[in-house]
Amino acid sequence: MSSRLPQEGSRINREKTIDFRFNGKNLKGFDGDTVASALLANNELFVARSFKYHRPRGIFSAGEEEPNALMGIGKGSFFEPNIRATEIKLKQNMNVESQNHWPTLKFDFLSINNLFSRFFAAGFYYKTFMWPRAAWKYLFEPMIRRASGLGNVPREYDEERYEHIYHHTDVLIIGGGLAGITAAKALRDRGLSIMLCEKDCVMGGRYLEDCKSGNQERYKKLHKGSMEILKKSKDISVKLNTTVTGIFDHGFVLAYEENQHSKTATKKALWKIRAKTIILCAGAIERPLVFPDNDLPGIMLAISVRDYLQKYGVLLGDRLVLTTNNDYAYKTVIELKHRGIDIPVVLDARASADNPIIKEAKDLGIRILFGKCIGKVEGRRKVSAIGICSVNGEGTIEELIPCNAIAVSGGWTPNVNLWSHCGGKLLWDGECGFYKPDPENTPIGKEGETNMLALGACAGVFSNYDIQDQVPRKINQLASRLKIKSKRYIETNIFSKEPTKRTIPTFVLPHGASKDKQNKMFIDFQNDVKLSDLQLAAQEGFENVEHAKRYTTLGMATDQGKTSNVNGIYVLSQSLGKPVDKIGHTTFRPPYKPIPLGLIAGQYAKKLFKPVRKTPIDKWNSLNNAIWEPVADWRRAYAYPKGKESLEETLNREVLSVRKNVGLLDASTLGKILVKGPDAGRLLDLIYTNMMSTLKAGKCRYGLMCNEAGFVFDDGVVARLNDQSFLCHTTSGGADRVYAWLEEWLQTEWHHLKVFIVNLTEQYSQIAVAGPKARELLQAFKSIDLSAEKLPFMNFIETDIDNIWVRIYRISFSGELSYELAVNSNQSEELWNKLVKAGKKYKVQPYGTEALHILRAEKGFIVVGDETDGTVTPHDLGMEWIVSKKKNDFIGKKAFSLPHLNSTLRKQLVGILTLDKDKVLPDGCHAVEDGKAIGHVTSTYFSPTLKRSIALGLIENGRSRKGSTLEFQSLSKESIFAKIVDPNFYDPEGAKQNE
Amino acid sequence: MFYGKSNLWYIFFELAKQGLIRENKILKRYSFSSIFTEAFRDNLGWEKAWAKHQPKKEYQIIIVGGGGHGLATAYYLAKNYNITDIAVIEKGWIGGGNTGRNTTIIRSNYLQESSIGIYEKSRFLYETLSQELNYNIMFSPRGVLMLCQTEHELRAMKRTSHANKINGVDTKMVTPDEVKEIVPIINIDGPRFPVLGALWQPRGGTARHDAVAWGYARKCSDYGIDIIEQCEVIGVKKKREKIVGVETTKGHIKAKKVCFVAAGHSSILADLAGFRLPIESVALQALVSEPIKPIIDCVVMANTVHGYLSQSDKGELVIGGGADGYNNYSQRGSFLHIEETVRALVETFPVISRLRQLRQWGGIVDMTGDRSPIISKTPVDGLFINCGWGTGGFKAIPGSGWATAEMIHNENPGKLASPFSIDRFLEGRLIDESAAAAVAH
Amino acid sequence: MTQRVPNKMNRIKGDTFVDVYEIGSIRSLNVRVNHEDKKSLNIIQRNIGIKLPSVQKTTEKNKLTLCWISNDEYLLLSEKKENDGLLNQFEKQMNLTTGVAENTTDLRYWFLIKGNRSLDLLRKGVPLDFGKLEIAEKNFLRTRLGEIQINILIKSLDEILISVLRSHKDYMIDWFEVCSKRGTEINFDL
Amino acid sequence: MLYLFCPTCQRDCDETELSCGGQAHLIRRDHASNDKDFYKYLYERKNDKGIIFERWRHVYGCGKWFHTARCTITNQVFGSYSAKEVQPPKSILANIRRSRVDFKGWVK
Repeated sequence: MSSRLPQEGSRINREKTIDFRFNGKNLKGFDGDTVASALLANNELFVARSFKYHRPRGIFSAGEEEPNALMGIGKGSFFEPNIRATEIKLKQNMNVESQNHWPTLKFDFLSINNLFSRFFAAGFYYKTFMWPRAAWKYLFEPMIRRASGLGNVPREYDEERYEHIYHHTDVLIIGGGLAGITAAKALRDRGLSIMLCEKDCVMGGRYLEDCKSGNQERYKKLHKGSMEILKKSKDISVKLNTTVTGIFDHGFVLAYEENQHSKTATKKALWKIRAKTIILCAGAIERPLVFPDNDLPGIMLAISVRDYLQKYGVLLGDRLVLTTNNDYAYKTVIELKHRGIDIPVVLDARASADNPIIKEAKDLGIRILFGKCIGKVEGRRKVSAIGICSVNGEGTIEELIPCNAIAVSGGWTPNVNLWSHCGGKLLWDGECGFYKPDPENTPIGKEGETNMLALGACAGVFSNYDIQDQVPRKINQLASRLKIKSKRYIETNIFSKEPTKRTIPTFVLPHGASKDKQNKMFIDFQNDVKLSDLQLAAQEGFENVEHAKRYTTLGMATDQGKTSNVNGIYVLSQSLGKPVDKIGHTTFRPPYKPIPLGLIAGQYAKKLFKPVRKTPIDKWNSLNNAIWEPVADWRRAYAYPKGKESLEETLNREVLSVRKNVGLLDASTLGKILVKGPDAGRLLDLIYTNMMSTLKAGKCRYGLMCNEAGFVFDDGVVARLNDQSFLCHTTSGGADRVYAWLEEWLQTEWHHLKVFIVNLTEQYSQIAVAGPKARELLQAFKSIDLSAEKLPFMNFIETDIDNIWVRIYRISFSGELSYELAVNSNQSEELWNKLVKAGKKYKVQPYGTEALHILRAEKGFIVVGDETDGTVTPHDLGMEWIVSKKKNDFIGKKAFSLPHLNSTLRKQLVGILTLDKDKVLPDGCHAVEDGKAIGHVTSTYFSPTLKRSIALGLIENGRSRKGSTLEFQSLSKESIFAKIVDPNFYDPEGAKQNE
Repeated sequence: MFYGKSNLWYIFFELAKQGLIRENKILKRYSFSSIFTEAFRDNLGWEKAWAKHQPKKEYQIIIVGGGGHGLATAYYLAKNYNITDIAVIEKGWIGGGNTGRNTTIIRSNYLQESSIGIYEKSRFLYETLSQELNYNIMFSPRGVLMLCQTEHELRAMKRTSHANKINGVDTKMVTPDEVKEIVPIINIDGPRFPVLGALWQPRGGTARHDAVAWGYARKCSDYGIDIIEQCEVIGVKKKREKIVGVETTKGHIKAKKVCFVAAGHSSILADLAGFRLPIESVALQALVSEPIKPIIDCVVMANTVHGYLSQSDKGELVIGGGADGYNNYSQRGSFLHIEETVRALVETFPVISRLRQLRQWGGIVDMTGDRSPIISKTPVDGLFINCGWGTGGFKAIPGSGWATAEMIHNENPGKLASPFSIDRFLEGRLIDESAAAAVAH
Repeated sequence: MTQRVPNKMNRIKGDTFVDVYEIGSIRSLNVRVNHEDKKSLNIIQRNIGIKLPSVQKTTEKNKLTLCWISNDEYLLLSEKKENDGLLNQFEKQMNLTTGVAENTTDLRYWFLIKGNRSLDLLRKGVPLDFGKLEIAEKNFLRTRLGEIQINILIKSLDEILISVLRSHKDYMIDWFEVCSKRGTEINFDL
Repeated sequence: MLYLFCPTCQRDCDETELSCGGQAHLIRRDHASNDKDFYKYLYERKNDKGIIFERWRHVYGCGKWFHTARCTITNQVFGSYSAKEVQPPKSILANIRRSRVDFKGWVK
């Protein structure tokens, strides 16, 4: 019967009661309570079901090491599964649900697993469910998936607000206990920026609650003094409710700030910290002992019993038994005895022990039995009685003691997770029975220097006196190593020297437990890993600790083995008959404590997910009903549907408007790279496959760019502005890539070339005006002479339209008479509107990227990315004319000579006309010749101009197959037959574009 | 009530313990009946899954690398060509490298014909592997969905679906609504990257990665193949460019044929043997969420935003993403890729935003120039190599083992392995799987 | 840098802990020159009359600011219409030498962040160590904010000018609205 | 997350500002070279487990390339040096030998 004391509880504010619901029941707690302490106050001991056998589970600890009390908290879009009840503060009208049971917590159908638990030993699922084969997919797996998985599933989108914050600090202190505070005080006023992260909502850690009732005042005074110092000093900044969850290379540290009561709107923030030196004061976690039936609700770690008593004024039970193998746990029973709680017996596993704290317990009249432990625990869903047996025996019960709570303490495990995340090694301390940081193999920083120092309990130093004595010394050594010259820090040690606490490393009691008892001795409470499971793993040859972990799923639950790893390693060493330090330990991995996936996404979700680049004409496009298409990071207008038009109707209208009248295309996303300098021509000759240095000023030339392996990766028109500078246009997706490509060659290979390049992609916007009436439209503005003589094809002039500076290129991607107008981006919307207004007379219409694709496909022009997929050479595309024979070197030239790039088997670009005019070949369909694929279609459209379907494709030695008919396999049954032709379907001589 | 002395259940339990149920001698067959028998004998009857050996002086074949590919190679050498004088030597613990670190996805919807050959052979072998190895590897053909989120990617996937149809891989294109039906929790409306369709392979899926390694090891040990752990190769013995044996931390072992199957560590072994490989070892990271009830029943891959996701049988979401950009053997990657992948998946599956990351880890993957593997002879006579699987090795374990065994036995690569020789780079005959999706017009 | 009157620009709405103003385009030239070629370096200094800035710093004279982008690239910003004549003249001069001065006014979009928590706002997306900046001279930093490139000109601790590519303008405004919301200040507990 | 020094900007840059360019000091083989050398230049890599020399570009910053010497086991960095260097300078090699006694020097 857990209950609330009338007074007591340093963390709770008794004036403010908080209502919350647990599994439909309306309960009350106080402000400052955690969900766990509030549940205990309302006598809710049995709160969960274990993962595999669905055994009843109770609250076992008071911190992040909690394996059992996982709850579903919140409602609707704020619902979160698998929350540790011991960590989350109570909030008004909070809805708490237990999980992993059906129909209810008390009557869980799947607890029958517990009855047949002998058939479900470790790894049983590897040995069965194999027959019949299909049964795994339709019967066994669905059944297993329903039974497994803990939390329920959030259904709605997440309203929570997450934030990422960068922070740089010289020193990061992890943990605000005695060691952390002393380290901070020792390091201040040395010109170092110091950050201290404490996972709790108050500083101080354990040492305030640990002191004897006598010297409470002195501890409080020391603590108040320290807090003043920290608040006053400018170079220390402290962050509460912030758990450091991961240590990465070069001092990169992740910390998770979760503060339900934070005044700011951000409740959850991920701190990305870069620290030169890290001081680990992460403390230690108490370890349970392994005895029969040790998983019943009502069994709790000794320190947590005391935590709930002193911090929340909550009693686990009024008849409590302690089983321990160390002195530290006696403080719990002494505190309880002071409050008049009945302690029937204390079972100490050691043969004998006599130091002040045990004497104090005896004086209070507590019966202490040495060399004894718990042989059996009675009670179905709650502890009702224990059976005492001797430590070395087989477990026969000597005496039955009725009680309703058991405090258990098997010693302390230093918190070495963060030490091990990034290279730190561990040493097995056989004398105390735990792993502690190895001073020789420390985590290293960028220059290989030791960048982490472990102090206090996480380094195996538990007594306050030793901490107060060692920390200043270690900090001074660190300061001298970091060559920080300043006064040595000394502080008077107010703690009394305690006798060295001998913890005899015992993990499993009774030692000679019979097989039946071993089947009920649990090591990992959440995954139901029993002592017998580990013995089975060792027996079946899974001797490596990593094998044993994976075979038995020990320490793979949401608490990642914080209370079970060391016990598991000891049992494995006993089963294999090897000393414990020969077994080693499994790898510690971030995060130290689970963090929400939404937090990892941070503020870069929803609206801010993946930036969208918008062209200067974006607003006009969205006003005119454009459908968007993501192209690299840009969004481009795919088509401009009108009214109820289907997509085909829109595309046909746009294509015909360009073929008959005139169309406008927003081509601003085209890459524009200025290449200037005396050696500009030489650089372009090395980059493009054709000669660029011979280009005359005022003229343009189409160029193809290959990589060193000889494959086409970009193309575009190069215009020569004057004798010193060229303007190279690239594909939208290729703009930044080509700019980086040129920078790489100039900086790392040809740094002797005198060339300067500037990425002007967004300085200019580019508008294509294409169609038979294009010239009339442009000349409507001003009497600029755009006749064929004045401005021949592939030339450009600079002029102005309604005094907007513009550079007009005669480039045609659509095959029509076409001009591309480059204009400064700030004036491009103004120019576009002028063109639209002036073009009304000529029935001008905007056309999108899909219409452009159809137009250029009709001309047989390639698009890098459709016709080429990174394995296509210029020869494959039938563009031998663009590969210069004269140049002795350019990128890709060597590759063209490789055997495979000249083999006859290569696929070549051809035009494909289906025999049935209206049948459009499906995207990417393959040509098949006696069962083998000999090529595929790269672009396939219905051409409104030619009133038939057209396609381009890459077919094995396609050019020599001109005129023949091939079979194309479509996804449906029947194949489509088509003739191989020359890829240029419309105006092959190019009369229109040269007009 | 069940533990009392006098009731019926206890009598039945005692009778069973007296060995009323027959015990069989040969390698204990794993089956429900054997579990039932052992349940009444406190499971003391199970033998070692694979025997522990110290290395003999000489073997006919040495496989260096005790991961999935190495063990599969040894298994198929024994099964297809009944050669059993083999040693599989592993520097750490078997299945401890990439086999124990991947996101367990199995699919064969590749573009190039040679890739389809080996990955479809693997998927086909996976279908019956549990029965063949008598070890439940939990092959779950739950379906793999490859999302198309740009027009360009949609065209590339359609091309792949056609290539699959011709080469006998059962895949089909599905519309956005069908995608929503298959994965109800998906957000297909973007707005940043609306889902335009997907390539659906119904017989792709997942398997339990550890079980694949242990299953193969158990059968190999049954055939009499020596599996030697904690035995690292520190030298290669050659006589006039012919391999004669390897120097290990457990002494010198002679062999007529040696095959390196060491993934990320292949370059180090090649260096010992005096030649270099066209691969770079980088860290590839993955993470799991806390276990929850079933929310997604198939594997979803989103290449445009670099993230893929499936749910393990225990209920954890298994999430993987892109590899690091720099050489790294530290089995730790940078948080940058975890962030990029999780951000993409939270955008694609908004409900997972409140689930918590339980654990992240990294493996060392060996990336080749064209992202396709290397199963090939080497400049050293009698020395073969199987590496270069990069981020896609798990799905190829059975097929790769089959092809490598064929190559070692015939001393020449067979139909499956021949496209993947090292000289393909020399001739420019790249098998490029990454190209189709890479270039945006 | 002239004291442009903030209220003329429209301020990004919302209850924010800093004031963010949209400035738009600023007349600017991208100058690239071979850093070993003394002749071109002198042309820059003579023509615009400003000493070249040191690494990641800016130098300033009568409404012209020269910002250091890399050892061979500078950004020349001009706030005043009157300087246009000088800029055009400088552009012609540079075209004759081995170097380039290209008008990039339309390339970028500028914002002004005012308020004593300006650096805190940037710390939500920029991985730089702002603690190490000597605030005496004006700093010009080119780095990453989230996934986009950003130029940061720190005029003083509570006045920071930042610019992004013009195509990222809307994204930047969204970012400001999300990250500068009042109540999301970065604070320490002690 | 690496934190590499950019020699041009003279500050440490977070890995997210950089992009890696692979093995350093490859010699470009043009059309006059034989197929084997071209293959070595384009595909064959040392891929050492230990000290490597690699190329980085400060993409989001000054845009300049630079080289670093780094250990691929512990990610310890021994220094950055300019992109123009054809082989690791003496100072970097000395710095490596100071903490790695068994370092065998740079191999082409």
